[in-house]
Amino acid sequence: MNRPQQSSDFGTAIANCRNDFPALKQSVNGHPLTYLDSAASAQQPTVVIDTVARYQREDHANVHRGVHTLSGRATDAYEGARDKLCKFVNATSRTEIVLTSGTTEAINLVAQSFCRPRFGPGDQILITHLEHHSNIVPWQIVCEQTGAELVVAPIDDAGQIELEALFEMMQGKVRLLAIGHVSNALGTINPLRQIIEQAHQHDIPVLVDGAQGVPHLRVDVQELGCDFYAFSAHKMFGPTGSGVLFGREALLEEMPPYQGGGDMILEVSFDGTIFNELPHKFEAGTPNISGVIGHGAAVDYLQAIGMQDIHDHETALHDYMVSELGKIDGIRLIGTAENQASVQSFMLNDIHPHDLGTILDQQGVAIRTGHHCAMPVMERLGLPGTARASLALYNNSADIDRLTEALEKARRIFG
Amino acid sequence: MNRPQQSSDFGTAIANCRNDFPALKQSVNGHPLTYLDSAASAQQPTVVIDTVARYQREDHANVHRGVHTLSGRATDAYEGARDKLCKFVNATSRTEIVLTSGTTEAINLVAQSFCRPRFGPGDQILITHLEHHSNIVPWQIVCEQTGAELVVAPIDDAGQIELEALFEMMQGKVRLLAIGHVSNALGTINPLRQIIEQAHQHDIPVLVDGAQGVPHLRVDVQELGCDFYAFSAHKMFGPTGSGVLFGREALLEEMPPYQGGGDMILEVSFDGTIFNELPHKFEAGTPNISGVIGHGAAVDYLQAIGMQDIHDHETALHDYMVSELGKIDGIRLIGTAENQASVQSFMLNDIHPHDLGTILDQQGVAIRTGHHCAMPVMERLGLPGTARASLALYNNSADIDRLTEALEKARRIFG
Amino acid sequence: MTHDVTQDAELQDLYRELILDHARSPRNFGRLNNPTHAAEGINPLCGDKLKLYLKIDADERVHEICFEGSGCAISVASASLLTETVASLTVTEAEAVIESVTTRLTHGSAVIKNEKLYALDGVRKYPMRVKCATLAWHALHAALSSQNTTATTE
Amino acid sequence: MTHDVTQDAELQDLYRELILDHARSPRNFGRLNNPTHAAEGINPLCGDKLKLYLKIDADERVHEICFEGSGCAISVASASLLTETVASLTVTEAEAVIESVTTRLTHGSAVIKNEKLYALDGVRKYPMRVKCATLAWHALHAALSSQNTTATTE
Ligand SMILES: Cc1ncc(COP(=O)(O)O)c(C=O)c1O
Ligand SMILES: Cc1ncc(COP(=O)(O)O)c(C=O)c1O
Repeated sequence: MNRPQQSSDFGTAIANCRNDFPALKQSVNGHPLTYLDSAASAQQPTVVIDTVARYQREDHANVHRGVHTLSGRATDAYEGARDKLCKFVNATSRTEIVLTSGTTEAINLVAQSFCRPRFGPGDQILITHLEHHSNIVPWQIVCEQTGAELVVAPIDDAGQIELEALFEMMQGKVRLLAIGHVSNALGTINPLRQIIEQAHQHDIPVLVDGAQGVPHLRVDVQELGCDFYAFSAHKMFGPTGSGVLFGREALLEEMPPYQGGGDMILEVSFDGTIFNELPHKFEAGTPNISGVIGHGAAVDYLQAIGMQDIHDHETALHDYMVSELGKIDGIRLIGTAENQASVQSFMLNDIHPHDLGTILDQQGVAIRTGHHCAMPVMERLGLPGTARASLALYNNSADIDRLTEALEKARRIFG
Repeated sequence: MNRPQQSSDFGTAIANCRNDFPALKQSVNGHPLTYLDSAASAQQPTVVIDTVARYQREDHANVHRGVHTLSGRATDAYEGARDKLCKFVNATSRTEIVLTSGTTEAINLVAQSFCRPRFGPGDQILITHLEHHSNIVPWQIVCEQTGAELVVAPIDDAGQIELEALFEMMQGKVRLLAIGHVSNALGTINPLRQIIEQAHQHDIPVLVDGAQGVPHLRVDVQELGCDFYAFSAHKMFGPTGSGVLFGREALLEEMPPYQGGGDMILEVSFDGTIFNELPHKFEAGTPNISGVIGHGAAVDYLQAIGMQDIHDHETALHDYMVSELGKIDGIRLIGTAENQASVQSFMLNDIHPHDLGTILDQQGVAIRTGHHCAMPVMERLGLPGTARASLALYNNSADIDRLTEALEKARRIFG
Repeated sequence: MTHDVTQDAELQDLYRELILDHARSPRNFGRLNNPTHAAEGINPLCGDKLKLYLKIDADERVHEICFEGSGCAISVASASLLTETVASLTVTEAEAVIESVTTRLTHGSAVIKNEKLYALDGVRKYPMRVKCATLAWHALHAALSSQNTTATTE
Repeated sequence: MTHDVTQDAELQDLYRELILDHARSPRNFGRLNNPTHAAEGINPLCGDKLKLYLKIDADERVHEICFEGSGCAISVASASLLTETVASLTVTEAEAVIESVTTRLTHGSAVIKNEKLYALDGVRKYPMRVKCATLAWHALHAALSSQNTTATTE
């Protein structure tokens, strides 16, 4: 496998985009930083950092409630970001874009506002063995609260959901399917359209945990047909503390508010309170205004490059990584799904991933090691954890080369 | 009343601090900005803006889960901010500092994790007529869910809680008192120590909504004796999307987690999940890392100036404002508590506050108008809303002068 | 101080005499006893709250209309002007006026038959106040559509 | 490449032969049938999970000790070294060793009687790995205190 030639293979936007990320220009432990941990949290381009800082320096005030100029500017910027996010996932209407603190809160919101009031003993919530803790624990909690049952579709050794088993389980009393778009531990891209179609044939609404979908794939919630789609800004080059729950209007309408507070009400009196309209009904208190505005800037950034170019770049780079890793004695790839995003888990001999992480870090290579908040995946594969290199639009083949060099050194140390 | 002479009356730190706030250097509608809306959201000093931007440019990665250098730096900065916040309110231990998205989420957390599992019909939650919607609606929701009853202590015409009535109501079956530190609508500072002492004599735990306490007063949760204290970064010159729930360890220990997800667990399996220790049990998912770090920088900033100096400065300025407003024909002060923070509501003749807001904004003066998310206060006082000028450490007497000039013009227009 | 003069002029363009007059002495202010149509408009931002009452007979014509509630000068004046304008129009005609007024306020182009309503034009320079001016008109639309729900400006 | 040489040296300081040896062939690895004391140590960061089993008789002396579980080289080696060190000490002596080891690893000053344990010193340059080295010691402390709870590094 040849090194992918960034500048010729792909648009110049993506070839040059690494320069947009100031964090990548630093040295760590005396080596140029090789950041291969974007699946945990991505770096931000200057334009996002600057948009947030400029907002703070020039336009900040509380939103929605003010008649003065700054409040107007802040509200326009904040609601403008909602519009961008609406287009980004192609929702039908901005009322379907609920702004949350992240994927985790978005999923908890659905567990508490959608499931808790209507599920009970005999009902089932269906997930898969591939899920991140944030797409497991909220359902465990609501099952505990309601008496509903959590059922889990199995995965195969490559890290793919066993579709027949999944479809079989839909025959039961499943009242919600919650499933990831892309596995953060193994990179598997799930065949969502097929799965959602099947679920809908059984009238099962589907929540997609899109935390790892948005950085890699063009997401179109109408094309997917999903009922909820949750994602975080910080995985897509935006700030921490901001995320989105897309929900179909008809479902959101029926759901009671999640939290109470300012902004989510039309009228408060001690006799009773009238809740605000969508999406504000679900947004209690002062929101993360600067975070949401930064999230909007990240959307602009991604769309200027183009999700297709990003995907092509990452696919080529992932292929290169897999081939280079394959040349290292004792490497074992974990997660070998046919359809995989640029997230790769692996083991090197019997070196514990945590030790690998330290040795690589000493050479400026940042990977994630451990269970990746997906303990059931690890348990299923009989591993204490893995080493994981995750690629984003700003990585290049030199990053891969430094990774493999560093792994060779680890092999030498552990002899 | 003479103009307070900032530079002589107070330490130079506070005299010069206005320069630290870039937002205040701009013109709005052709006039120098006069920002009198800090109670809604405060401006940020350069050091907070820069701390956040530098973090993003140099140190960002996900926290807690990583073995590499950036993750270590991010975790140290994030947990370091928790330590600062712990000291800021003088909590006994950092395990008592739960990081939330803001005051509103902190209060909802207590409603859902403390009240919901243990309250039922016959139990009462006691609040006051002075509360912000964020300290009303979460209790209405949990009362609806559990059958508990929300009871409301009255206020007098000056905007002060009627203490006798409040103490009387404690005789009942009150199982929680939730009360503001400082009223955002009227500025009233509640005599918390006395109230909390009384409540504790009846074994009633007390939650303090401290959103408006932290920017103006030195807060010492041990001295106050409160059981919970909630506040937001953005009201104290930090970023949006970050806040704190202080809770006494013994109470937090007993409470089930609020949200499920990454970071709040020790071990996840489909047979059962072991939750993490305090405070992580209550922090699900990737937190608002940059927001929390910015919050920590805001604490440093405030402490370098000193809460006592801030309080003295604001008191002098508030006195000046009250006296200058008093010279305007037709001004009626709303909220005249004996003990008042630098937050002042008022009416001018029968001009609707919203019209006042527009006319002042046209002259660069940013005030808040409306119900201030405290509709019950407005209803109690028989007003559709008020105009509110709120002062922070960066305001000066020139701001007050521009306010009164602008009000004179409003009077002329509405003739 | 040329500056201040311009601004005074702008503010006076917003708070024209006609607006101030209607705000101070709203026409058709009060409550109908047996309305055939009614709707409420709420602007949570500033606490404006208006109720519109209409009597529309079989001829599909507005025979009586009045409003009550409280709000800023712009929203009250707008509601007051609305009642004057719509009284005795047919439902179809009324819908056409709603359409042209709201379009004019938000996009600034539509022509309005009733010239008095141009008094609201000053609002267009104040995006945050447009909602005040349109509130009554949204409520009227809700009332005519027999959506007996509350109209809000959010 | 002097640079790389230093770093190699540093890494080799962390992964000393003794550490690698104990990690590869942990001593006293296994399970006790009827332990008088036991505790679990979990490091959620990297998934280290150790169980310590002890037999302490009336003489307040550690008669048997072993551990099982999985973890990184540092945590396994540390646990292995721990079992060697603590075997046949009194409870009081064991507590003193725990104290000096954890102090040395976190503050870097305390003197340790058993020289082998200095092999853990390399960890001190890696703050994120100190928790791995101390995990077994925290678990031992928990076991001795008969706090039969789980010790974590958080
Ligand atoms: C007294 C009071 N309580 C609670 C809140 C809610 O704070 P936040 O919107 O930051 O959650 C506010 C501010 O909006 C407030 O002024
Ligand atoms: C697949 C997946 N789901 C959910 C989450 C949770 O996202 P967050 O921590 O931003 O709430 C993550 C990332 O941590 C993830 O990778």
